[in-house]
Amino acid sequence: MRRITLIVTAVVVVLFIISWIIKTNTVPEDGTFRPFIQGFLVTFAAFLTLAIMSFLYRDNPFYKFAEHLYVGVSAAYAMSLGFWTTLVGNLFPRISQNLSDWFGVPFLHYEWHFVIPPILGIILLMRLSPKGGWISRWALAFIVGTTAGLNLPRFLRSDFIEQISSTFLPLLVQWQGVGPFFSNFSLAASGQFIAILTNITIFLGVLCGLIYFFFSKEHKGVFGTASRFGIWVLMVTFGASFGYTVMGRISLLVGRLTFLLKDWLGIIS
Amino acid sequence: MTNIGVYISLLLIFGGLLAILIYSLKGRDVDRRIIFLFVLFSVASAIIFHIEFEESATPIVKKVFEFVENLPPESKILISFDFDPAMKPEVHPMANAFVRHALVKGHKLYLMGLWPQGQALMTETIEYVLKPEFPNAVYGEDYVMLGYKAGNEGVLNVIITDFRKMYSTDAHGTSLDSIPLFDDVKSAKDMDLIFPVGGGKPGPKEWILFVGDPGNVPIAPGLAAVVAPLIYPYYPRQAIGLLGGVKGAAEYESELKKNYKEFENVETPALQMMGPQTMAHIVIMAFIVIGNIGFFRARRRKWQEGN
Amino acid sequence: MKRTIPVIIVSVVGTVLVLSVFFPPVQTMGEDFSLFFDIIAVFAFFLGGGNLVRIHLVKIYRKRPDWGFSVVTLVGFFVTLLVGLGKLSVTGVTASVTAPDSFLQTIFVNIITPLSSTMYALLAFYVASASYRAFRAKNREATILLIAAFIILLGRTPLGMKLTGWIPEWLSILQIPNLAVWIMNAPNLAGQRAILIGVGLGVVAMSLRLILGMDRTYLGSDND
Amino acid sequence: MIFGKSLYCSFIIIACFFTVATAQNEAVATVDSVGQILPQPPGNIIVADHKYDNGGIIDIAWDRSPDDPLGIDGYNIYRACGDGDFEIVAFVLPGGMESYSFIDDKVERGESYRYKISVISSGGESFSESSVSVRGDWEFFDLDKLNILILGIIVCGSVIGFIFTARAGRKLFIRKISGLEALEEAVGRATEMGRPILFIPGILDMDDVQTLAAITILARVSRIVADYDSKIEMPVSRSLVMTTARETIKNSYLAAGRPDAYYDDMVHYVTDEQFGYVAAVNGIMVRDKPATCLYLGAFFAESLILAETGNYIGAIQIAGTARPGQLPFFVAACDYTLIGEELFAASAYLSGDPKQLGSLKGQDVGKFVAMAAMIIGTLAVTVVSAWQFKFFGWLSDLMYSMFSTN
Repeated sequence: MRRITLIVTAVVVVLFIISWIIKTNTVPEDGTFRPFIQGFLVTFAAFLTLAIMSFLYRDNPFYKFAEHLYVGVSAAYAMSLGFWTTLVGNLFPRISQNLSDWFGVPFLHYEWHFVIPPILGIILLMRLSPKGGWISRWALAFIVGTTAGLNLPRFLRSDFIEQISSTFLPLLVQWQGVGPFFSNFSLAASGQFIAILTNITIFLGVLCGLIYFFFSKEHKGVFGTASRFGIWVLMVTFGASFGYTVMGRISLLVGRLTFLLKDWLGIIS
Repeated sequence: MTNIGVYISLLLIFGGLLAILIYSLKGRDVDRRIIFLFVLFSVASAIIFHIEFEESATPIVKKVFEFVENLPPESKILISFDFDPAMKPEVHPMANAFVRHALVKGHKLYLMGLWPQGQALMTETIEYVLKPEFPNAVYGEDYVMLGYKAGNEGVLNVIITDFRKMYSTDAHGTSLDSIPLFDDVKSAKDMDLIFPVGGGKPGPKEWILFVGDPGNVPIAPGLAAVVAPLIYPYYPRQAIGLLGGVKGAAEYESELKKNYKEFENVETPALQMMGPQTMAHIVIMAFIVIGNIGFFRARRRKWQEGN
Repeated sequence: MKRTIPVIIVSVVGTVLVLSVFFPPVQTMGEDFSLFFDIIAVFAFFLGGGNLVRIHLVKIYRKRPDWGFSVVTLVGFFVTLLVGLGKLSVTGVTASVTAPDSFLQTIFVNIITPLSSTMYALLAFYVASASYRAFRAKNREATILLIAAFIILLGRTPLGMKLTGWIPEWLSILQIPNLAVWIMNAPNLAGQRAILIGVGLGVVAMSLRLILGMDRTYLGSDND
Repeated sequence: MIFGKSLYCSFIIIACFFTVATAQNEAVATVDSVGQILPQPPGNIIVADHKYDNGGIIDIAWDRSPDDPLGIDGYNIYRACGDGDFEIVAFVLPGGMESYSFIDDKVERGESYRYKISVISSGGESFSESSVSVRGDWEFFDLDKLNILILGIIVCGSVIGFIFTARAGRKLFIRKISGLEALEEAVGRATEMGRPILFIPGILDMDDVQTLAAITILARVSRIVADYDSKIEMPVSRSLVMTTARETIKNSYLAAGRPDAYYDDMVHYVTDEQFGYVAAVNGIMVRDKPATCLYLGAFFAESLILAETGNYIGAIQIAGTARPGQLPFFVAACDYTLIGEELFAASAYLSGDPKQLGSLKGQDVGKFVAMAAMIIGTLAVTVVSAWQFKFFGWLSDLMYSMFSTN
């Protein structure tokens, strides 16, 4: 091991212990654990946070430690939850009185066809063996088939048909066909003009956006102009996404820093 | 004291930005790690010095709030925790605000989740918000924790016709038949409102596709900022309104505070985050401007050299 | 045998699920298939766990670089699995797997939460450095994008109101928060809807190809 | 005790008063043996089989009891199967409506049922007449979803139709995709500068459509590279992608008649770990300074980091992904971006695969239907909102019934 690595590790260990001691004496009592253990838990959480952040400087053993821990723990977490909620909750009450009693869930009634999913599940696990891999495709096929069968009608309904009728918007708002068009012209955000502008933008935006993604006709002439307008609308859309994504990422950082400053360092209350 | 701190850190931040501007005008490159430190400092100082702002709800958030206001008492509201800790700072405040609003209006709450991590966060909500703030709420009569189920869209496709087929018990192993809240509930269609809170897959989009549209149930999604713009096409017909990111959460929190005296002193994490959030937005916008100034200068120089 | 049966399974399951939407008599079967899917999804978690264990055991066994970290993964995995499957807590076995006093909840709060949320918090830093070094108004499209992003970023913070709050009511669309709301409600909605319709049709076509057995990429290559 | 009783009596007196005061020409209140006033029963009970279901649902509706506005406890719903006895199946709270409805979803298909509604108040319970007998039937087809089926058949039919047309050898037109021309230019520039081309196929495995599209485009890129005699470098994060990519590039070099110039190390596997992969690619970029970077495939958070480094080393960058969350970053940081479906269209165009071409064409039919419907529907709604012409009213109703599902 290089000397610098040793020194850094030693410093981290010392800081960890100091923090542990201080936290042990300052954490509020919550009844589940003794302060000694609670102090450790908070310090450990802070250590993991900083270990991941150290990747910003460069890839290093602390980051690798944290990342590897994450991979292992989260896989086991999902397995535990899946076991208790779905296998114990949905499968056992349908296939075995004994298993249901053992795990303390109310037994429903026998449904013979519910032996199929566990069989397919075990077939899926065959993928772990080098030779039985091919049979795991049966289970995979079930998953693929279910997803395809579930998605087809629902995407057709919600993302295609419903979207079309949602675009049927009156392009003339608050006008009864006679008299002056604008009762009170203004650029107020809640005014008539902006309402009309909104509907026209939506209508033309969707139309031209679709034209941009239309591949059966060359983008020339009117079609070309429309597709150019379409790409501008798409760019505004991406700009909005961009802004929101930045906002989201920052929120996560704020959340993490709040943990460090509040729960760990106790600088703010 | 705090004020001085605010001024000093503002001064440092703007001074730093100026320095970076000058640096890049000279055509030199600023190391990315300096930028990292800069972001860290500006966000941390805003957290420490508690820069807080007022919020007012935008129409799209207000629609959700008013929908809950206008529901008859004892309506059935389902909140789905479809997120993990990585999204928690943005969307957990929404889930908590929904819980507060629903209970203070006397509605019945059903909590479930499509993400395994959601169940642990559900527990946090119940322990830190529901139980301390609503000590009179009775489990099984006012709220119930159904917990997580594996299977993404598959779960939704079953609960749209039958809850009991998917959840034979709640998260504690109690049979649904012995829970009063389920006396007159058969499927998700019996809900008066569904709040899917999340931002990945499965999440609010799946709720609209698999429950909202086929079952004609009002959906009010609480979304992580990253996916919020993607859900706008469903508004207003397929989603009655939506909350996008920490800003949406902050608006909802402020609306709750404004309308209900009892929430004046509760924690409002989303509102508190808006200060640091604003600071970071300013810094990032400044970076884009500075970067582009450098870019256009360099391009012009190249041009001039070319001629 | 290796390729025909999977294709038949996909077709049958897919067809039943599509029909169950339109034909009430098939509905129960569709629900049962969804439940099957949910149960198999749990086995997929087990598969993930099994794969993880296998990969890291091989790494340790062959003394690959960084094999020591694989030990960390395995220890984390097995400890979590033990307390999770056992529903363990200080006081014994809990009723709910995520009961507030269970060890699994402790691991969740103190290990999973800091790790997964910090992973994503890193992106805030990268967004900042990319905005300084990469986001350029180099053509008309990128310029429009950046301007829209600017308005949204300003409008989503209280600063937007502070800067443009003085604009009178009859011009209030020019106030940045209002403008941001308008962008979200009009051009953003339109663009997203165009994308949504396109992607939706793509999903429909893809699902159809799978159900009809025209697309067999999920089977992978013939070698394994 | 006494206090409680007197309160009870006074309550009854008040209730009587109200009942008498508000009972207008309605049936005289019945008094039971104890002397309390029974509420008047609800009337007009309508029972019907639920439409388009599995047979397990019956709809019940009834008019409220005249006493409803005075405060009742609620309604009990009784059900009898066949000639059997009546049993309580549900309790409905009063809600101030003129009429109530209930959906009984716990009946057996094929059995006949009769229903009775009773109203409960402090005065007791009084029953309505028994309803007619109704059988829980299932319908073979859900007529409410007819429009989904028709539109589904149009879209799916045209996808299938075009796939068969393409298979039969008919040429299907696809417009020029400008990103593809940019590709050629970018490769040319790398050749001029004598620096390599970096190709990143995303971080997902071969089972993702985007990775497949990326490999199709790789075939094209590597062909140009082989023709121009420049260099390509391709670090990947999945071993299966590595195998496929090697094969693809090898074939391109063969087709260009320069199999000797190909070597396996053009494509090398780095690691499956997302951030580990990004760190390694970053290293390669800074070290080798590729003149052109191509990011095609499925990208997640790494899009940002890659594009930033590419910008830093001054490379021409072309990106393409269908992941909406990453598109904005690519558009802002790269010179050219294949947006969403353009990636698939490019792949279909280059490969000439009938399956891809047919799908693309079929989806175009769907888009055409959408555009036409939007124009007609918007026109109808606009005209109706201003002038209320009958024909347009009819037209807008038709459009809504066709394109709305609730």
